[in-house]
Amino acid sequence: MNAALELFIQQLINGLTLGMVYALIALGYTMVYGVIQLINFAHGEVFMVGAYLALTAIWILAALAGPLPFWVSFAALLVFSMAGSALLGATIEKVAYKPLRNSPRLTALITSIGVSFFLQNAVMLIYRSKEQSVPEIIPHVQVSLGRISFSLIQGVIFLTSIGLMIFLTWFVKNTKLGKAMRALAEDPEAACLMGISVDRVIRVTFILGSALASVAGVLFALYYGSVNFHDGYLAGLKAFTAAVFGGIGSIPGAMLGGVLLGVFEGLGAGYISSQWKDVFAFLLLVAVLISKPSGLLGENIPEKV
Amino acid sequence: MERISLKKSNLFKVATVFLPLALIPLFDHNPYHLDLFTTVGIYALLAMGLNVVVGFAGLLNLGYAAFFAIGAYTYALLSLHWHCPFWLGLPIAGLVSMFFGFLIGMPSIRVRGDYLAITTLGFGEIVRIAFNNLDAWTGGPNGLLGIARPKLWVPSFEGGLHFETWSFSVNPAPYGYLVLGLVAGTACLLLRLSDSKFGRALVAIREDELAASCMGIPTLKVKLYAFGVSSFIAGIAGCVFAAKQTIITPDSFDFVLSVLILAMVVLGGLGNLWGAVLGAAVLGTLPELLREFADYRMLVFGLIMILMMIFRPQGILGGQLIQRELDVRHKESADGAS
Amino acid sequence: MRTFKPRSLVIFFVLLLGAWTNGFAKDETVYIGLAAPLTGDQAYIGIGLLQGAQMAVEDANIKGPVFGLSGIKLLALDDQHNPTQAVLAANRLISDPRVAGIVGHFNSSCTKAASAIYHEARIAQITPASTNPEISRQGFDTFFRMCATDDVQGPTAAHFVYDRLKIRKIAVIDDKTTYGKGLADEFEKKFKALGGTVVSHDGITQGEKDFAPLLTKIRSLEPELLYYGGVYPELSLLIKQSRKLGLHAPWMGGDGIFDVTLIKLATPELSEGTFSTMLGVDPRSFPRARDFVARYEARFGEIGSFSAYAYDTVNLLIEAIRRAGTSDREAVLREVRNTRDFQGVLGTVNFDEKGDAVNQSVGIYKVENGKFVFLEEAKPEVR
Amino acid sequence: MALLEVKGVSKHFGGVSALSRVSLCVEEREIVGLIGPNGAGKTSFFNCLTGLLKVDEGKILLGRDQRVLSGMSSDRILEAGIARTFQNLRIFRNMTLLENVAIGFHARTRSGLWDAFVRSPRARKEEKMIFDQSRELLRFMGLESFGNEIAANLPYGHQKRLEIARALASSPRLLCLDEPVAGMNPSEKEALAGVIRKIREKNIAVLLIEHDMKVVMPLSDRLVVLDEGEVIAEGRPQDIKNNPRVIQAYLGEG
Repeated sequence: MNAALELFIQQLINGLTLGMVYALIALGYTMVYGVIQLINFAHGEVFMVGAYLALTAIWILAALAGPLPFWVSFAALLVFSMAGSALLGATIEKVAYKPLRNSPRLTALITSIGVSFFLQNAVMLIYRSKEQSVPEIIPHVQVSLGRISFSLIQGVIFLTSIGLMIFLTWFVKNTKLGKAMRALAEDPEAACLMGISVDRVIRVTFILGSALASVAGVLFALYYGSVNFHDGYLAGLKAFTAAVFGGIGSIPGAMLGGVLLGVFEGLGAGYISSQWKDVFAFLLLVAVLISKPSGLLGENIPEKV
Repeated sequence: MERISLKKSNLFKVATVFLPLALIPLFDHNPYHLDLFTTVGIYALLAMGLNVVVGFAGLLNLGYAAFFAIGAYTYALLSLHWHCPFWLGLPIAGLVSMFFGFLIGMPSIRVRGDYLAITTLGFGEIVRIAFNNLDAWTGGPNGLLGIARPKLWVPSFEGGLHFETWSFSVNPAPYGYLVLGLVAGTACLLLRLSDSKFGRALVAIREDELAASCMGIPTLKVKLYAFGVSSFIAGIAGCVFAAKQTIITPDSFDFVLSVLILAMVVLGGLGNLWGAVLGAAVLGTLPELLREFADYRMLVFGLIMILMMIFRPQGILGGQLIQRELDVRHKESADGAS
Repeated sequence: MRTFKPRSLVIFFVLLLGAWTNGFAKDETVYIGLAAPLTGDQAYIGIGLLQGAQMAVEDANIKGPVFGLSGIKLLALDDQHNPTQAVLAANRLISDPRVAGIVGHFNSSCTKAASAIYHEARIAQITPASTNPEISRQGFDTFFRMCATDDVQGPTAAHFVYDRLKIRKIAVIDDKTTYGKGLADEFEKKFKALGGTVVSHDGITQGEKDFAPLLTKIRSLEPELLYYGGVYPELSLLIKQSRKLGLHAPWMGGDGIFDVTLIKLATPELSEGTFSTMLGVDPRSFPRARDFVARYEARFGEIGSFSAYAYDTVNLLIEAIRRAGTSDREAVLREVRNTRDFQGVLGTVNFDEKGDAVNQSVGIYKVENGKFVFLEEAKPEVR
Repeated sequence: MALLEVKGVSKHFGGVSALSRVSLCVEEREIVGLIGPNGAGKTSFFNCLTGLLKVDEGKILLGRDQRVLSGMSSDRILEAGIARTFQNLRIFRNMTLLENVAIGFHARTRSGLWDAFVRSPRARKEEKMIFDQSRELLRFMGLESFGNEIAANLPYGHQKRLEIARALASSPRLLCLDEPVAGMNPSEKEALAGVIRKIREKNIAVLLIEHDMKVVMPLSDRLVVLDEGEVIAEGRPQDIKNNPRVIQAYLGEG
């Protein structure tokens, strides 16, 4: 394979890996926005907390159990981090958002910004702000074909993201709770009249969204090998861009939006210039929003007259 | 109270609020307090400007720091390359920022609700990164240095009337007066705007854009005007900021600043001009008041924003619109639930 | 207007009044103002600086009062590495009459923004770590600098790569900050002047994590060495990701990456062979510094890369205050200016007319099995 | 010459054709009733007429100079002289009644943004005129005592009247009322019918969508019957009452 093609494929893989992480966070955004139309700025922070929980789990594992096969410790990480983040998500919803259920959307948005500030600095104070290194749980095994390399951790990221997306699509379509979430997204008053406990469904949405974000956090920590309390900000912003780009409210949309944004950024950085990388991402977002506001897969809800 | 009488009192209200503030620089020469006073003044300008778009028209602009930056960089470049005096640079910075306000406003206002927030957020980031990367003009991350301070022509009478130039220096007192004047002037103009048919049109758009359009309001044009006025004010604030700091770097105009100004508008009371000013005062001084617990500052700042929204959503002063909206909602939920 | 519940407003005014009148009790102690990033993502550097400064003040108080009965105290303020906050902090420091001198700021953009204020207030300002050369070109007689400037550190590194390592083809990356970009530009300018070729010069955003696309592009250009202007968190990621992508050219950076955490983050195996220039000499390898490092680490744990610098800067200022015999700012300023051969833990310090440190030596280090090993000291050629 | 001429207007959403070749005209000072079973396309016709829906085929002409309205934006159509109310009541809930009505004057006043800032004499004069005439209109609709009340706090019947007052504020040549008396008790309906007659005396033509035959029959000079997007009958109320196609349309295939 000639060098140019190898380069392109490698850039594609780089973009896809990044895109998958964005997609996982975007799934959380889309679900929360779909159900209660709230731009949850704190979601990026929940992702960051997930990464830190994974780091804590690794320390605990190292202290308690001796060396374990990698997939056992990986599973333990996931469970620990998802549980922690789910609990955090539920607490945020109960403390900060539930009292604002029927106040104007802007006040809920300000609260989410407050929560994001709070979490960021809380983690900094607990874990001290130094960049923390994350020991490598998933062994660094690499498959390479010519100059193209594809590591095990990238494979794990792909599998986990696609798997979770399929699970979520199934969950929303066939389970009672999933249907209730979709009903709430369509018409909250009607859903309420049909006996759906709005608060419970919203709480579950937050729990699910936070758990997904924590999975992204775990994979992010393992892939890059270091965490910083500031990670949530930029990743959260990009993930939200992906969610809107794919069509906010639509689960496959979040996946597609995340992947495309990752690839677009990867190629942009690789071929044009990495310092303008973020500008490409935002220009893409603005272009989509203006030409097709409902995003690629979102449904356009015309205003009833 | 009768509608007509209220209008005459705009000038009166502005005077009663801002005149006593003019006394502060006279009694308190502590440069730190005056610098804080000026910084809060600049925040007040920004909060009032953003209030036009967010408070009146309900258009959520999350990229407001970009216009603040455009104003600052415009004056910096004017002053560095063409030695343009501050008093000429001020309106030009406002106009350039207004131009970009229209440019960015044009596509954004066609977009609905939350998407407008994201479009403006995107533009805000693009402008900041552009300033950081275009090293040739903006000095990139090093920013622009040595921006001229405002000068005044002070008439002096020894040996016949002639004017010497007296330049602002590091002492923040003159900036305090400059900012106070701008804030008072802007407050007066915005109060007049909100009493005019444009103020009402903006509020109608916020209430029900479709009905407003059927009632003869050219909604896109009016929203664009709101964007224009709002970014003009940010341009002015940016120009003053550049003249005070004499050095500007892109990292002073990031997303956190846009969010901070938005929080001021909402905390003070949406759609309420005085709320915006008070929000600026509260959130401007809070980080300084909390300076003692240095590490915990931003933590407490976030906590206050959360608690404020739960216990006082209509903001400290209670924006009329939000206040009415909340009363209506409580009444409805009371009827519904009973 | 609707009546609003006065309760929330009353609380706010009480707070405001508290700040307004926290009057300055008249006491003898002389204060040294310190400004650095104490919160936010660079808090770890700021706190390292603060702890170094605290030790200097404690040592001075043990030695005896500075003059008359007055002891020394530190007034540390946080500027969150943001120029607007830096100006606010600077104004606060000069507004306190007991502050005799300023040690600060850390980031070049903050030091630059605050330098005008200190100049106006005629108070001595000594920065332990801002390396951007433009600050001392403003012609402020109140500005002094303990560390080498980028226009010294950059070219020194370029000479080392070109002459000692005989490398001709390199790639340059910087983190688009005042420090990072300043250093990378100086390095590139000198390296090209020497006849070397720079295949690419790219910028990354601080706080970013994924550099795979950029590194893949650079890999295709096959540089023999990669120079990075910036701080160690990003470099640790760059090192790991470049090795994974099969890009094995060595990395080189400036004082911003000279931190043992870099090796911990990037893992010793991958960071093997990374070069770094460091301002002055490594505290560990300098006899006088060894006991300071021991005392510091006994008390605060791992030494920060700039703690020793803060320690020296504060000591220099304290000695100037002792010589001045008063806390009057103009007198202290005069004494700081005629500092001769100050014996700090990091070597002797003299200031030139612009306030920059004279013949600040630049040490060249290399990572060998998990540690920064001192290679040689490069005397910067007189510019 | 007809005040309003609608020629062969069609509108389809995907396969469904809401309106197919609808033609009708309204004369000066005439009250025309637009009736038909639910889903006949009455409100869609209103939305096409007032620019909320783009017309797929056909033209809408207004006045002697036959200005083409189809394709104009809804605010320009209002400026041309067609004002409307809505089937499900779209008043500005958090504004006072006076402010609601004042919005109607927006197109009729010339002062610009600059006038507002400078508070030019023109702006002051227009503001005074707006509020005087708004009070006048509120009195006309019997709401004068609620001037500074928040619109949301008003009972449903008053809100309906407010919407009409707001439409009248732009001194239209044609007023389109979308089920003005829906949800009202008989005495309120009777009172509103009286007001509509008085509106006609201010030589404003009225195009009226209404289901309540007891109201629309006596009120309308002429009736147009729509069914499944087509005009199936037109004429004076008494002819329409026993027109077989109309009865069949209402009673269903049977």
